[in-house]
Amino acid sequence: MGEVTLEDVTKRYDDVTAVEDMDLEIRDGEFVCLVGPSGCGKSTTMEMIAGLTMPTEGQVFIGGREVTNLPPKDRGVAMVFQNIALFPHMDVYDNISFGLRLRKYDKEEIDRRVERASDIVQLEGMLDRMPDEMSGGQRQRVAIARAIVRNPEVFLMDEPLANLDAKLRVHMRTELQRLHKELDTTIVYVTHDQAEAMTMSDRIAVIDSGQLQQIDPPLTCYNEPENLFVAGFIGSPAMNFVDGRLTETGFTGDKVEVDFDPDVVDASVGDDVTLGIRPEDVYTLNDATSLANPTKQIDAVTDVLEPMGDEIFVYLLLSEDAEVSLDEEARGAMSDQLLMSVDPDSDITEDEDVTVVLDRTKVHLFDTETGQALMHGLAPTTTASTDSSTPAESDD
Amino acid sequence: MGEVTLEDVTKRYDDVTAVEDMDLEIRDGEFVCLVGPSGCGKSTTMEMIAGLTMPTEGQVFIGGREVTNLPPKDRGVAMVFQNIALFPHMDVYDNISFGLRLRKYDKEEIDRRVERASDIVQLEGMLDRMPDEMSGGQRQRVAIARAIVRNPEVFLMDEPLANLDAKLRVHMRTELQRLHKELDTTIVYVTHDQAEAMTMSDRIAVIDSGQLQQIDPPLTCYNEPENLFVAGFIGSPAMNFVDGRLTETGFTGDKVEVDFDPDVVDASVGDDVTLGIRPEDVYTLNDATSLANPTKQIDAVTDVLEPMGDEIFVYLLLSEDAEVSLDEEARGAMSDQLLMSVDPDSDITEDEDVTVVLDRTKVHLFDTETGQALMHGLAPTTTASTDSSTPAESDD
Amino acid sequence: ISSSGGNGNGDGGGGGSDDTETGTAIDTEEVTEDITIQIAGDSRMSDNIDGIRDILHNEGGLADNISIDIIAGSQVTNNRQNQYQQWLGSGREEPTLLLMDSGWTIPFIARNQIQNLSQTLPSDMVSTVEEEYFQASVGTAQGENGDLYAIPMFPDFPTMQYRKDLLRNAGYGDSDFEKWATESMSWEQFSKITKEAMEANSDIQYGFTFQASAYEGLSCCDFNEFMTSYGGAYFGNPEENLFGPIGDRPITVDEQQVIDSIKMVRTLLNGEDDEHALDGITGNIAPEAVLQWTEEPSRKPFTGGDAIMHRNWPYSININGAEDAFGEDLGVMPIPYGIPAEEAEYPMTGGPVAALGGWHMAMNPSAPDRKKQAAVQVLRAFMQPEAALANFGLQGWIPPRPELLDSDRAAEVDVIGRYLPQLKVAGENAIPRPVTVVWPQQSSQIASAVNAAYAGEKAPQQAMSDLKSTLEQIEQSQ
Amino acid sequence: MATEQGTFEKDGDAEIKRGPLERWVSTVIKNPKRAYRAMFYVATVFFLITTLFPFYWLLVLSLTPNELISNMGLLPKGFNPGVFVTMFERVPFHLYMFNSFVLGLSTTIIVLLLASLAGYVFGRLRFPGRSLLMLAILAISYFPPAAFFLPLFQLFTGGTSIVLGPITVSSPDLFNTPAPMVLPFSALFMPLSIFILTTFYGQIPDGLEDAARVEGTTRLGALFRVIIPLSAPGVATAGVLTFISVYNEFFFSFLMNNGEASSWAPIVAGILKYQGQFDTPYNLMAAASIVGVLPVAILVIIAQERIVSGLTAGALKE
Amino acid sequence: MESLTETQFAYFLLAPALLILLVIALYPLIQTFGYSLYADQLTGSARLGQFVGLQNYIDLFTGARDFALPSAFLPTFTTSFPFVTGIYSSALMVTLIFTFVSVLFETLLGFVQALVLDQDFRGRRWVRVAIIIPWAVPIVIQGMIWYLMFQPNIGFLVGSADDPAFLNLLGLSYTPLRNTADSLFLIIVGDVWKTTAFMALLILAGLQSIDRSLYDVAKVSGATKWQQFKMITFPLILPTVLVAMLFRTIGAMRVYGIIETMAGCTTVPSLSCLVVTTFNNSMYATSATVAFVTAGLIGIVVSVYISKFADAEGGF
Ligand SMILES: Nc1ncnc2c1ncn2[C@@H]1O[C@H](COP(=O)(O)OP(=O)(O)OP(=O)(O)O)[C@@H](O)[C@H]1O
Ligand SMILES: Nc1ncnc2c1ncn2[C@@H]1O[C@H](COP(=O)(O)OP(=O)(O)OP(=O)(O)O)[C@@H](O)[C@H]1O
Ligand SMILES: [Mg+2]
Ligand SMILES: [Mg+2]
Repeated sequence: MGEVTLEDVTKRYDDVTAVEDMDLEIRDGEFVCLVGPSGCGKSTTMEMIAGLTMPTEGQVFIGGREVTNLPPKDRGVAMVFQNIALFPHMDVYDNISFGLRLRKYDKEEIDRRVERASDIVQLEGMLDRMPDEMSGGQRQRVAIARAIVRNPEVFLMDEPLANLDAKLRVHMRTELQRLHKELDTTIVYVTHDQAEAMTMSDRIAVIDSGQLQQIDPPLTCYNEPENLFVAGFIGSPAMNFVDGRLTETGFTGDKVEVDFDPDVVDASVGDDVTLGIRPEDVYTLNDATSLANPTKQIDAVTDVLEPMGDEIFVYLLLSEDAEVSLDEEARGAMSDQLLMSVDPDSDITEDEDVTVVLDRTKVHLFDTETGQALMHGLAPTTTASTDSSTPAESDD
Repeated sequence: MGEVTLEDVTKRYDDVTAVEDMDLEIRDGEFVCLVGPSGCGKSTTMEMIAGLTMPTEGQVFIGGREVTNLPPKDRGVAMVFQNIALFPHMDVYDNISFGLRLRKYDKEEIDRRVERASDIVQLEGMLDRMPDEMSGGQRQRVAIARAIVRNPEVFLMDEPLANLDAKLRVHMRTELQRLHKELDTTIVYVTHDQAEAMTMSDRIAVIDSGQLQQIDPPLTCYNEPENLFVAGFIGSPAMNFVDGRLTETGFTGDKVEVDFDPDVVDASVGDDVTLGIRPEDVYTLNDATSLANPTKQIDAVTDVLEPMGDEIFVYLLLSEDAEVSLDEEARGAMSDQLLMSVDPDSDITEDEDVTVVLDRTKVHLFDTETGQALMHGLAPTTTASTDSSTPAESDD
Repeated sequence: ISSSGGNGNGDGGGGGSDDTETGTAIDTEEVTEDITIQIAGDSRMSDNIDGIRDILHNEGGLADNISIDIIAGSQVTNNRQNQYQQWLGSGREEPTLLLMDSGWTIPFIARNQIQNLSQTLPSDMVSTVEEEYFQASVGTAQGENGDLYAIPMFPDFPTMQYRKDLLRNAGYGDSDFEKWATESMSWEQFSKITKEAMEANSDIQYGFTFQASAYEGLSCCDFNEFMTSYGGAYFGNPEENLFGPIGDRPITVDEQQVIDSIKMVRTLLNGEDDEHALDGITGNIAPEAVLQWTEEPSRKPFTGGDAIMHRNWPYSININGAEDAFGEDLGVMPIPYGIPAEEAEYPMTGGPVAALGGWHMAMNPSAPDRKKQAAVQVLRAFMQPEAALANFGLQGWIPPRPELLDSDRAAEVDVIGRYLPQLKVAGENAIPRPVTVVWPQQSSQIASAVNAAYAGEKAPQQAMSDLKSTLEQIEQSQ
Repeated sequence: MATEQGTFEKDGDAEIKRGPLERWVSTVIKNPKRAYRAMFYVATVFFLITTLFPFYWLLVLSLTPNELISNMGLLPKGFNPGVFVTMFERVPFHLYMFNSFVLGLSTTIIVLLLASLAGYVFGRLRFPGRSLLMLAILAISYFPPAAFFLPLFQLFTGGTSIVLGPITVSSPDLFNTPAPMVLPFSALFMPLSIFILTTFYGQIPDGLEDAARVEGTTRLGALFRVIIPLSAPGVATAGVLTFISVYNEFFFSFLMNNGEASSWAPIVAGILKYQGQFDTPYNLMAAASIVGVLPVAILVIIAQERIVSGLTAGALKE
Repeated sequence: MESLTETQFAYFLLAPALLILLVIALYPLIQTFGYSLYADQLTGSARLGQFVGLQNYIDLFTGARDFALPSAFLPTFTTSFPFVTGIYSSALMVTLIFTFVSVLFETLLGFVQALVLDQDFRGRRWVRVAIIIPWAVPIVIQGMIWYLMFQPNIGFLVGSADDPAFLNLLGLSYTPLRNTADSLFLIIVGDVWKTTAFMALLILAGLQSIDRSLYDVAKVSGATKWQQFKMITFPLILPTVLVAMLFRTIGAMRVYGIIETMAGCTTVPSLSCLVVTTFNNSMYATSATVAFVTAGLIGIVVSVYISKFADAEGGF
């Protein structure tokens, strides 16, 4: 039915390769999110599935049928466009019912469906507005409604909720999930919202520079990113990376050391490796009491505090001479900075000396050069080797 | 300089009132976020400040000068449009430099500034692309660059980061903040991203149905929302609301009771009141050990679990007969459901009986009818002042 | 795809029609079945269609089974010529009869596109035409071989109209008017009288209005008249050379008589002190505007009461002589002469000449035989003297036989009936344009050259010798 | 923007009541909008006078009895409204108008249809031979109509035959029918429409066509449902221009029929019908011209609603 | 149909238009070109219907065919162009002057008219009709209007030596329609009067198709009205303007009707005048020859034009 398969698909514009050698298998009824940095080729991939763009190379299958040269109308897809693309000469009703009218549904059926769709996107009572009389979010909702009135085999949604407020977004999320369950259609979904990707999708496909990096269930991507790119991309705020080397005792960075048996990873002692740790897995000594497997202690100074309401982001400087930098991205990549998330009740202040530890079981290790993941989560400290959970094992 | 003041501003379209009687004072150099549900009038407000839309009533001041009838070009504003609106016939360089060329800056200055701006938005090397050769996010970045090359008194940014991925968004956030500091301009910013609003703004203006609900620093809005709307709107996931009545003993709902002296609130015993509690302030008994001021225990059954990576959202059903509903919004408003956020390490499972408590100091109380806040955070329980360790005790 | 049929517009453009027989005799028996003959006429004919039918059946004796239909072709004569060219050139069967301007009938004859009537009509009809019709008219309906290709329907001769009332102010009276009606005056006398009248009627703007715009009307008519009245000619002896042989006839536009006529006009326009004035002519009696005038614009001031003398076709006599216009105050005389006919070098020149206009009826050679047969009956009906006179009354068609102008019935015709003697003089002195296949080209060259010479852009001598060489080139083309 | 134009309009009336020139000049310097408005009114009045004056002159001519047309001033000499009746008595002018209207309309429909397809192809598709074809089509308009006439006349009067082996098929005789006018008009006026539509269709954002295609239209469907409606100004303009061109045409109009109203002769023939051998009833022709222009005025009034429609707003976020 | 390749699809859609152009335009042109290779004189050495190859073209260029063409009115105009001589060059001169001046003014005025019509004001629809309507006037009528206005003793725009009219004082002769220079001037005025609407209509359509939100951006960026025009409006309607100018240029180079009805082809002989006059004189070969040479000349002008604007147009 609704399987979508890309085989070796490449799309080149004159001098840009938007998508490169992409192999993607989406199962029938699956909900897959495409994520990746701006310009990485998500929309292009969607357009190739829809048939709006012809791949330069490779083939596209939908429902097991090759559709590479089939026009969009014969592919059984509905799409929410990133640029919304409402028909400016039609009112909301006509925009939403466009596809149904093309298929000559009878009037009542159309009315029924339009009503239902506009209900879902909360646009009741706006059916006779023209697109230019609506707000950005309302237009986007029309675009969603236009797609969901139909019963296609595959939904393609390119950032359908980008212009909606958090509440509506949560609502729409649920509605889309409900729809997904009800119709049992395949959904390919582009989003920049981590929460969306995490909660809605069966699998997340992470794309970078036109290349597929990883396609896995959300938590796998979160907990076991295949490479530095995925690790850094999934999760907000991003994972902390600390550069160092693999030594006999484990990981040795400038300020951070984590000890483990270097044999458990597929790299030689002396190789450059990067250690990754998510902000929520960094603990102050106080909070670390409940932590079963802390690493060695790390001394740091708090820099900026960003209270987010439900948590506070604390920027830690590892070396005293580190310059205060506002560039968060730079921070994340630098070895002498760490981002930590603490409870909003915490009494931590700026420019305070703190000692932090990392959760050993949440530490990631990557080959600095290739970016490939070497290990996710260290076994509990060697002393606790009898414990059953040795993720290192599964990693080799 | 860059103060922006709206006085009694109303904007009516034929049959829609987009903005109603808005009084808004934005100080010079302030960074104010406008937030509110889709269609609430944010863009309209921006357009009136920019001079693109004439208010039906009221006056607009910029820098102390009345500008209500001044054309946009004389108002000293730069704007990022929600619909991006790049000039299709100009390449990226020309789009970005448009405002500078209008002002006849000399070539080097323009080059310098364009380079800087395109650096900030990470579009180096794309200066000679045409808009239709770029991805959605890239276009949006051009739009941002087009605004920030100039040095206006006021920046108006309407969801400038909506189409960017999380990482880039964080980067842009920092850049915009840096710019704000450097240029010391006033920034009015529309966003649907809570994190953006919380971290960037000096104050958040919450708008609903064209009316200003609250304008306050982010944490004030988060912690002391003036009314039900603000409480429910700020914070993601949204605050839990439980309907009940004010009784002699405090708040009495179907399943939830919180006791306090009813005299401390400006309402009479017997009034309908709504209790609000954020998901992160709901604790299982286990986690509540550290809690100084818990409320009475509440029995519940876990329903759906939503793992988010850095936390898990747990949906709790308070009454056994409550139907499982996927509609999160409905849940939030219903009295027999609660959303709780727990640590990702938590071993909580679905359909498990749990007992939860609320953090008394984080409980909000609202007049159900008017929606006005009655109280934010209860005083620590009178009896438990000496003994903090037994939450159960403090509960009677 | 191949082009065939028709008269081969295709093969090199235009009208070699060897495959259509225009000269076969047709059955002249009367047709008995009901048949309708389509005639390409003009709007005046179609306006009067009922009257014409009556005339043909009553006066002309046309059998009742033959009826006619009229297509009102354009009155812009060029357009009509063009339409006919397409119809006849492509061998269309309709219309059966075509009303043709005597000014361009000959090219159709030369291209073999109309029926040779000498070969096909009963000889009595042909001889009637050849013997009894205005000779000048017949000449424009004959081929090089002398055969008749069309029946003249009506001739047209310009005359000089004048305002008796204004001339009375200048001391002239009915006796003068009576004399002038048949005894033409010289241009010298004419200009003097006009001048006197202008002086006697100082509120009148113009003395003499005529047509000198650079158009066919100048080369065919106005200039032709002036030139001929001074004894000049385009191609030497008109009796011999008017209709050919092309390339084998002298070109005489640079002769002194012709130059004199131009000088005369320049004097009328610019006065006696013009560099190229003609002695004896009183100057300054015609406005410069004539250089841009064709018939109607030149008539407007006269009809409007702003001019004393006016040269024009008979149609304008009907207008100007109407009761609500000048009525009896309208005087008509033949066109003045430059030199008397006796003094002229060439026959047909000198004296009170009048350019010949008028229309003929020709037959479409591609028409089906039945229709041709019936068309012969129609032609015969038109030719009946009574029918011609009735048509004079109905449509103002001047009868094509001079003798009919003397008839009482003609004199009874309103307005124009008063001026038949003058018309007769004009008709007897009519000079046709030298129409041949190259005439259209020559005509436009002549018109430009003469207009330029009148306007003073070129000296008359120069203009005419230039014109001569151009005409020569056209004659000798290729 | 609407608001701005709204005020524009309101202030327009107030302007007239304003005081002396200097005061106005100084306000202009302060507020250049006034200068724009003034320029606007000056331009409008200027254009109205220059374009309408000849029509007024036509009216003057028509109301003046023909015999009095000489030394005309700016007012009619005499007043003869009966001319508008006479003109129909002399020539069945309404029939000629009807013919013109039918010819114009059918040509316009054919042209818009075919040029739409071609405009879509040239405006939105890239394919080999595109530029060459466009130039070839353009080249057709280099030739005067006379260059097409003779072969077409033969074709349409049955003078052209195609030999197919043993059978020879003659082209049908279409003289005095609309076909020999409508077809050449279509071919001769099509290049302009193709070019107009090419530019307009080319400017419609791809996104909208994409959306329509995903919704289930074919490319052609998208053309008719989205691109053409959004190019309404261009389509309407191409239509009006074509229609008026037919109305104006005088070469084929003249030679492809015998000039009778019953033979589909158009308005040009009708007007010339008034002309006599020598006499020209200017008043009737003027009256006929005024009447003859009316259908076009009506057409323009109808079409202008389409010509004015900035429809792309609100469609796209890009 | 949808499964055709883009190229196939393109040609498929073009087929109907190409078919009609092929039969109704190309076929006759080929035939007509054929005519131009035959003699069309009833006299002279090469008689009607005889194949003469390119002789007609050679004759045209050498001036040997001038006799067949309406004469050039003003001898001063007979100055030769490098490649054509005689009357043809005079006609070319007249045509080029006419084309350049009238297209220039039509474009400028049409632009201004379109800008006026683009405004929203009360009564706009009537102003629009008024401005467009001259274009709907049949040429015959337009010729009559002008002819009568400039006819001495009828129109009020010319007078006589005794009673000069306003325009005469400005240098217009008393018989302007028999004078090539004056006639050309009046014909240009007449053409501008009539055809400006064509430009205005097209440009207006271009204006109406611009996405209005771009103006919002420009305004906020600080653009004055003029700058908005220069940087947004103008570049966006340029393709339309170019199409309009292109077709006006071609149309102007084929000017005939207005000349014939106003002043006559003898007074102001244009290239098309030569074609039509010879056509009317049944000199079909000469007519075809002139038509093809004229089309060639227009082609040259157009290619110069296109190569100049190719980038801006982006279409060719
Ligand atoms: N031209 C118009 N005509 C009628 N109603 C309009 C028009 N423009 C906007 N509105 C209405 O005004 C209200 C406010 O619109 P506005 O664009 O300000 O919303 P917004 O807060 O920006 O919403 P969003 O977050 O969806 O962009 C909306 O309900 C919208 O439908
Ligand atoms: N028509 C085109 N010509 C040239 N390059 C193009 C064209 N369309 C897209 N690209 C490039 O291809 C790449 C992929 O574009 P695409 O739209 O797929 O990105 P995306 O992943 O959707 O990004 P975003 O999140 O910003 O929307 C981008 O770098 C873009 O600049
Ligand atoms: Mg995209
Ligand atoms: Mg908005």
